[in-house]
Amino acid sequence: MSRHSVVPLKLVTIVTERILEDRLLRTLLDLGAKGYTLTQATGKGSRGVRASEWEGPDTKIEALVSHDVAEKIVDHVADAFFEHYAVIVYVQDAAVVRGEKYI
Amino acid sequence: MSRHSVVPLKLVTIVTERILEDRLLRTLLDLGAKGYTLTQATGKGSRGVRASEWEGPDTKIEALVSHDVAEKIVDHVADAFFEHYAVIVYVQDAAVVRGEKYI
Amino acid sequence: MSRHSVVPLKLVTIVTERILEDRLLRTLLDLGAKGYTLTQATGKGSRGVRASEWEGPDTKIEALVSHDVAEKIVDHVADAFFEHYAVIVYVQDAAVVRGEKYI
Amino acid sequence: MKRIAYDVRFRAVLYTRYPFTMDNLEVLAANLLSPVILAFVLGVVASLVRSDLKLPAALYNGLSIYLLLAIGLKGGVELSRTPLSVFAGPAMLTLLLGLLTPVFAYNILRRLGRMDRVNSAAIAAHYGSVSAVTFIVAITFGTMTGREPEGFMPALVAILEVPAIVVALMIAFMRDRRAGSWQDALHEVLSGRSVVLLVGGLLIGTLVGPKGFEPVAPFFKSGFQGALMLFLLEMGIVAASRLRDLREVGFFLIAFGILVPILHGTLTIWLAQFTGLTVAGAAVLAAMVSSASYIAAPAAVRIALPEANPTFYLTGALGITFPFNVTLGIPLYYFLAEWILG
Amino acid sequence: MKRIAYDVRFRAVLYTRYPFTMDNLEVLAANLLSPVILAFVLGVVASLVRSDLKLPAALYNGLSIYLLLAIGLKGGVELSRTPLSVFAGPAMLTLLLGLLTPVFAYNILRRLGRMDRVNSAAIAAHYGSVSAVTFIVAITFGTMTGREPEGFMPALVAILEVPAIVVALMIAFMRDRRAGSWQDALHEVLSGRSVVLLVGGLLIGTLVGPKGFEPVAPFFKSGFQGALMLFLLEMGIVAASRLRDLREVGFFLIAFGILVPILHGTLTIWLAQFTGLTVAGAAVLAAMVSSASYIAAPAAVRIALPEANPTFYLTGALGITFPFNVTLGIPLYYFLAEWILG
Amino acid sequence: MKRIAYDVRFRAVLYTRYPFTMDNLEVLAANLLSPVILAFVLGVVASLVRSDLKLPAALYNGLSIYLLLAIGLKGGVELSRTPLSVFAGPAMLTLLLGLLTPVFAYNILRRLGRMDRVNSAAIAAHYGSVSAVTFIVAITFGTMTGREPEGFMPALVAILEVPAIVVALMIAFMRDRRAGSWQDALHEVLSGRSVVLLVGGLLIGTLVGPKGFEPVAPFFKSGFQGALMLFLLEMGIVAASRLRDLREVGFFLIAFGILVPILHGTLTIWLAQFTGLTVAGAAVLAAMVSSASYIAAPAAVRIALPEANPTFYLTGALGITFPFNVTLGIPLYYFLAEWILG
Ligand SMILES: Nc1ncnc2c1ncn2[C@@H]1O[C@H](COP(=O)(O)O)[C@@H](O)[C@H]1O
Ligand SMILES: Nc1ncnc2c1ncn2[C@@H]1O[C@H](COP(=O)(O)O)[C@@H](O)[C@H]1O
Ligand SMILES: Nc1ncnc2c1ncn2[C@@H]1O[C@H](COP(=O)(O)O)[C@@H](O)[C@H]1O
Ligand code: NA
Ligand code: NA
Ligand code: NA
Repeated sequence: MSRHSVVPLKLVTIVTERILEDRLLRTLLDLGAKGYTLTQATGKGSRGVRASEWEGPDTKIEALVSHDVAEKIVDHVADAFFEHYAVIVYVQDAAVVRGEKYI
Repeated sequence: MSRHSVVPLKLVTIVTERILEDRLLRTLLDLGAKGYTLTQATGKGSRGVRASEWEGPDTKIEALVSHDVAEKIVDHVADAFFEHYAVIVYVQDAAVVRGEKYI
Repeated sequence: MSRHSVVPLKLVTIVTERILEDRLLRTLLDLGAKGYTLTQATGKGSRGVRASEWEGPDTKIEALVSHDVAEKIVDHVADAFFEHYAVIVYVQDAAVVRGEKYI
Repeated sequence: MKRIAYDVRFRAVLYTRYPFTMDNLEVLAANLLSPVILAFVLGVVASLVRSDLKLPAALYNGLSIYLLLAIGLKGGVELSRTPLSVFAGPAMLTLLLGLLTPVFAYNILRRLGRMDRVNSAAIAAHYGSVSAVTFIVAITFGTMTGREPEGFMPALVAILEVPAIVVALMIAFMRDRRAGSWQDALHEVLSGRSVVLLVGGLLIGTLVGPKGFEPVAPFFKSGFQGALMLFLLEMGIVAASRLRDLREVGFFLIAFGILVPILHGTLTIWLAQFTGLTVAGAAVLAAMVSSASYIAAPAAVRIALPEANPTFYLTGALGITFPFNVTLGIPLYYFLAEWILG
Repeated sequence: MKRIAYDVRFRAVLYTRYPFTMDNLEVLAANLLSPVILAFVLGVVASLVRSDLKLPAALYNGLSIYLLLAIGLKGGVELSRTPLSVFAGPAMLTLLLGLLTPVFAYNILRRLGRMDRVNSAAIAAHYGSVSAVTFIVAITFGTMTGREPEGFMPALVAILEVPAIVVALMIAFMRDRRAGSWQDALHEVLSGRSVVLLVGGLLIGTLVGPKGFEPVAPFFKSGFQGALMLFLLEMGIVAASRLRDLREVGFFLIAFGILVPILHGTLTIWLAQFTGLTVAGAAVLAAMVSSASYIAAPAAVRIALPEANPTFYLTGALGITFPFNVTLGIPLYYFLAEWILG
Repeated sequence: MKRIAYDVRFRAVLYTRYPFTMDNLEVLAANLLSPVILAFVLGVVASLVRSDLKLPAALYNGLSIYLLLAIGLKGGVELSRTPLSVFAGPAMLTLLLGLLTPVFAYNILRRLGRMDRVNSAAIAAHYGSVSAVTFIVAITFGTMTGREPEGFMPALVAILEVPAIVVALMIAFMRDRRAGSWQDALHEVLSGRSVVLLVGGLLIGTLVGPKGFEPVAPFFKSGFQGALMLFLLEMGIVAASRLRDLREVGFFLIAFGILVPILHGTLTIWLAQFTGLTVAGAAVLAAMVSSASYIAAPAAVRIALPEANPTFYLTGALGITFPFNVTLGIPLYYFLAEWILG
């Protein structure tokens, strides 16, 4: 859509307990993400309290990745964390400028 | 797209004055949202100042909901807050893992 | 999708060093954006350190704009900042309520 | 210049009776050259040169909690040793002024300013209520010039804060059906952090008394002035950003933001003579009554009267009246109190 | 009422031997009417009236860093002048209790409470470890009533914090293969900020000694009580939000959260007589042992035992045991210590 | 070990004249064992064991505002009673060094280090400017060992901060057309919070003088060392994260980060003898001149010279020179000053 190369990628968003942050980020890079953006968040979901209330608020992790990596991340997070932790994962489309960097 | 069930949902985002936060969140749950994620934000729009400058920055509310609930939320926010408050609402598509939880 | 007018717009997201914030925001308005939303973020990308570590964390800028303005923003950011600064830009679709305000 | 503060304590008592002499100007200078006011000025300047200086929101918030709790506590401790007979008069005067001043302000805005009802009521709520920081600066100025006001003054802040907001909102709601919610607004102001901290601090201070207060006194007393200085630094930055809206609010509101405080202040001092308040007590009460709220009132008004324009009430309270009061207003009220009651 | 704290110092020593007299109730009132406890109550009330009062997370966090570092430093300074022979007994007793109390707690939960293994172990980790704030309130209460505990007590907090968590997790891991990660949890607790600040503070305090501590003493000493007051204000707000979960946790856990601390506290005091601890030292150690961790333990348990329900352990530690201890528990431990050791 | 600080005050004066004796090592130990330096070490250790300990950004930011304003204020108060004749010499020397040291640093980097122009200029801007925290630690070390430097030293920090950045950027801009913006960078450094707070504090302090400063003195004076300790805790955490980049920057930059400070420091002390500075004043000025900026300079350089690699200048300033100066450098400058000027 512009003079610059724009690549269609997937934006994977994970909102979860702060306590999982370090582990999740390491895994993300292992699975092929080239970077990520973190924001502090709070929220309400199906679970009640969590330890992270004391660890500070939730964390929101966003990573622009290829379709394949997105799939791997989704599968990993679902397998490793869905059962016991407060976590939500969703995937959106995004047109990324200079996107080849992130594949 | 993955081994896990992925459900197409709507991501409704509302950015508004902090002072409306409590009321909006209560309404969201009433209208059928199963959860939400909050982030602190600041911003600039068509209005000038607002009281929330003293109440801390704006708030950004994101909720993954079904198409129908999204519609209800949009209508409610537009009716109740558009006239007098600084508020912006938009809706995006999102593929949500284990998405049936949020319908 | 609702009783209220919903306009399809582009959501341009820029994540970059805090030190560029002022300049970027001024440019955004110059290029035709009618508003923006800011959130504090941190992250990891291809670059190592940055001065902004001392200027506080990164900044995430989101602007709902028309297709044309989105293109202009993307081009400007790519030209002015890609070479030397830590910056990522992507564009998504969004259905904006009362969206004619932002065109 | 730096020697001015030096013998102010002595001169203040002696000379304020002779207005417009060199010495009265020195008392004024003593206020303008206090660290607290200069920090405010530094904040304004920093904002004007577009500095990145800015107190983190969390710190600013934390300082406001500290300041409000501290004045509540100190007021409570004093209240615990004040006979009711001494406190009753000032308390009733304060309540009366909290009920009257919003009515005055509303009518001035409607009749002289030809402003619409909603905005008039919104502004009246602010000018009837009280700014805790103006109160603190007034206390500080008294202490600095050797005139200690009554210890129970913080209790009067708590009394003054709420009624005016209720009265002003009632005026607005009596006239039309409103978009905003009356109950939500009342809850907002009663459960707002400034009321909770002031009233909570007063209760705690009263319960623990001077002895019980001792272990926490260093924290709440010796750090107070310095914390106030940091707070005013940020207030300066915020007020300067309000100054940019001055054009928008128009000449009438600017005049209103200076003259109505003087009116309210003078009225207060005149009535104070029937309550047994000291000169300093009357001056501080005048500063309180003349001040405009910018924490409790905006939050309540935003909810109850959403169609009122925040630019008007915030710019008035914060961009005009607050700077006027802390620089010129407070010395003026002391001077008037000295003159009428001295 | 405000005169109660007045002569408590004198009476406390004299009268605690005669339980249930008017004077013992006054000692209790002295605790309940201290600014620090009243701040906690104010926080609870603010939360119940749905006030927007809330310490910014950054400030709360900063205060916890300040408090932990301060008690570490003061403990280290004292340790630097304590002969090993004096410290050895209390230190070994503390270690022993850190190993035993989680086993007690686990068995009570399993056998009497018929709770599943994972949740029993999770709760046991909390009740075996220690709450630094309860410790500080216990010290404060002693000082306030004229009974100074040993200066090296903070070193005991550091000793008590970790072992119970390890023991409780070991119990859980011995029985099944777990989802959580044992190593991650151990790293979490050892490198967690409370251990790093306490142990780091102790080391720094020991290294610099009383002389070296002097320049930073005003910051860490005279501000301490006031900072604690602000901290407890927020603790009250958080604890109140836990209270809402009381229905969910059931009657057994409520009883557990009150009786097990009394049990652990009494045991501590009884054993303390063999270690040379003073009355105040024994009472403070009892408060520590009876308290439940809500910073280090939840973090470790969340990682190692993710399937345990946080509602149980957080509500127990924070909604039941903490409020019980800081209001009634601590005076009780002082009374028991006076009775058994006095 | 803990007794070392004990009689340091006396010995420092007596023994520094005899280098490499046991007693000089004790003076060094007195620095290394001060709470402030140990807090830095604790931060480094916490980071190395991957602790979650971390000052909230808001608090860290708030502390930096507090520290900068405090040194500005104290400097201003002192300046208000310093005759110009006493201040002129040191002020001119400081300005001279601010203009010369970036030129030295640039040429060393270009000629000996064979570094490209942009990176050389970027690093030179940092090493020509000043680190306020190094300055404070140097003052503290002097006070601790009984050698009070001149009160007006903070005014010299303000003088030293800006010129070097301007000179270094000028060198870079004179040679090529640049991507960055010269005006934006100049505005950034002049309106940056460290300059605004230092200069603003100096002006306020000069205007209010010692009397006017009194009410805020407890806040800015007695809390200072403790606040510095918390700040250095976080500095340790940040510096440790820089250490991980040491491999990347190469051996030359490591040597540069230690030897150039020694060079600049020695030059300063040698020149100081012509200005009437005391031993302690010369040592503190040497610490300032030898230090590398990590707040004002990085912000300006990032804007003006975006193609310079931040890893080089941040790792140099923060990972090498800062730790070197606060541990070994400062005692060395005191020793040299004693030797040359004593
Ligand atoms: N429907 C939703 N929309 C947006 N965010 C949600 C939603 N449900 C849960 N979340 C977020 O995901 C976190 C964990 O959710 P849960 O696992 O359901 O407790 C919550 O704290 C929210 O921040
Ligand atoms: N075009 C836009 N893009 C993104 N956010 C916006 C835009 N316009 C307004 N906002 C956000 O919505 C809030 C309210 O906008 P308004 O009601 O136009 O004052 C602003 O403070 C911004 O955070
Ligand atoms: N793949 C990615 N996904 C999401 N955010 C990214 C990604 N890569 C970089 N970022 C963000 O963009 C910033 C600058 O990236 P870079 O220019 O690659 O250093 C980082 O600090 C991240 O916040
Ligand atoms: Na008023
Ligand atoms: Na315990
Ligand atoms: Na330098």
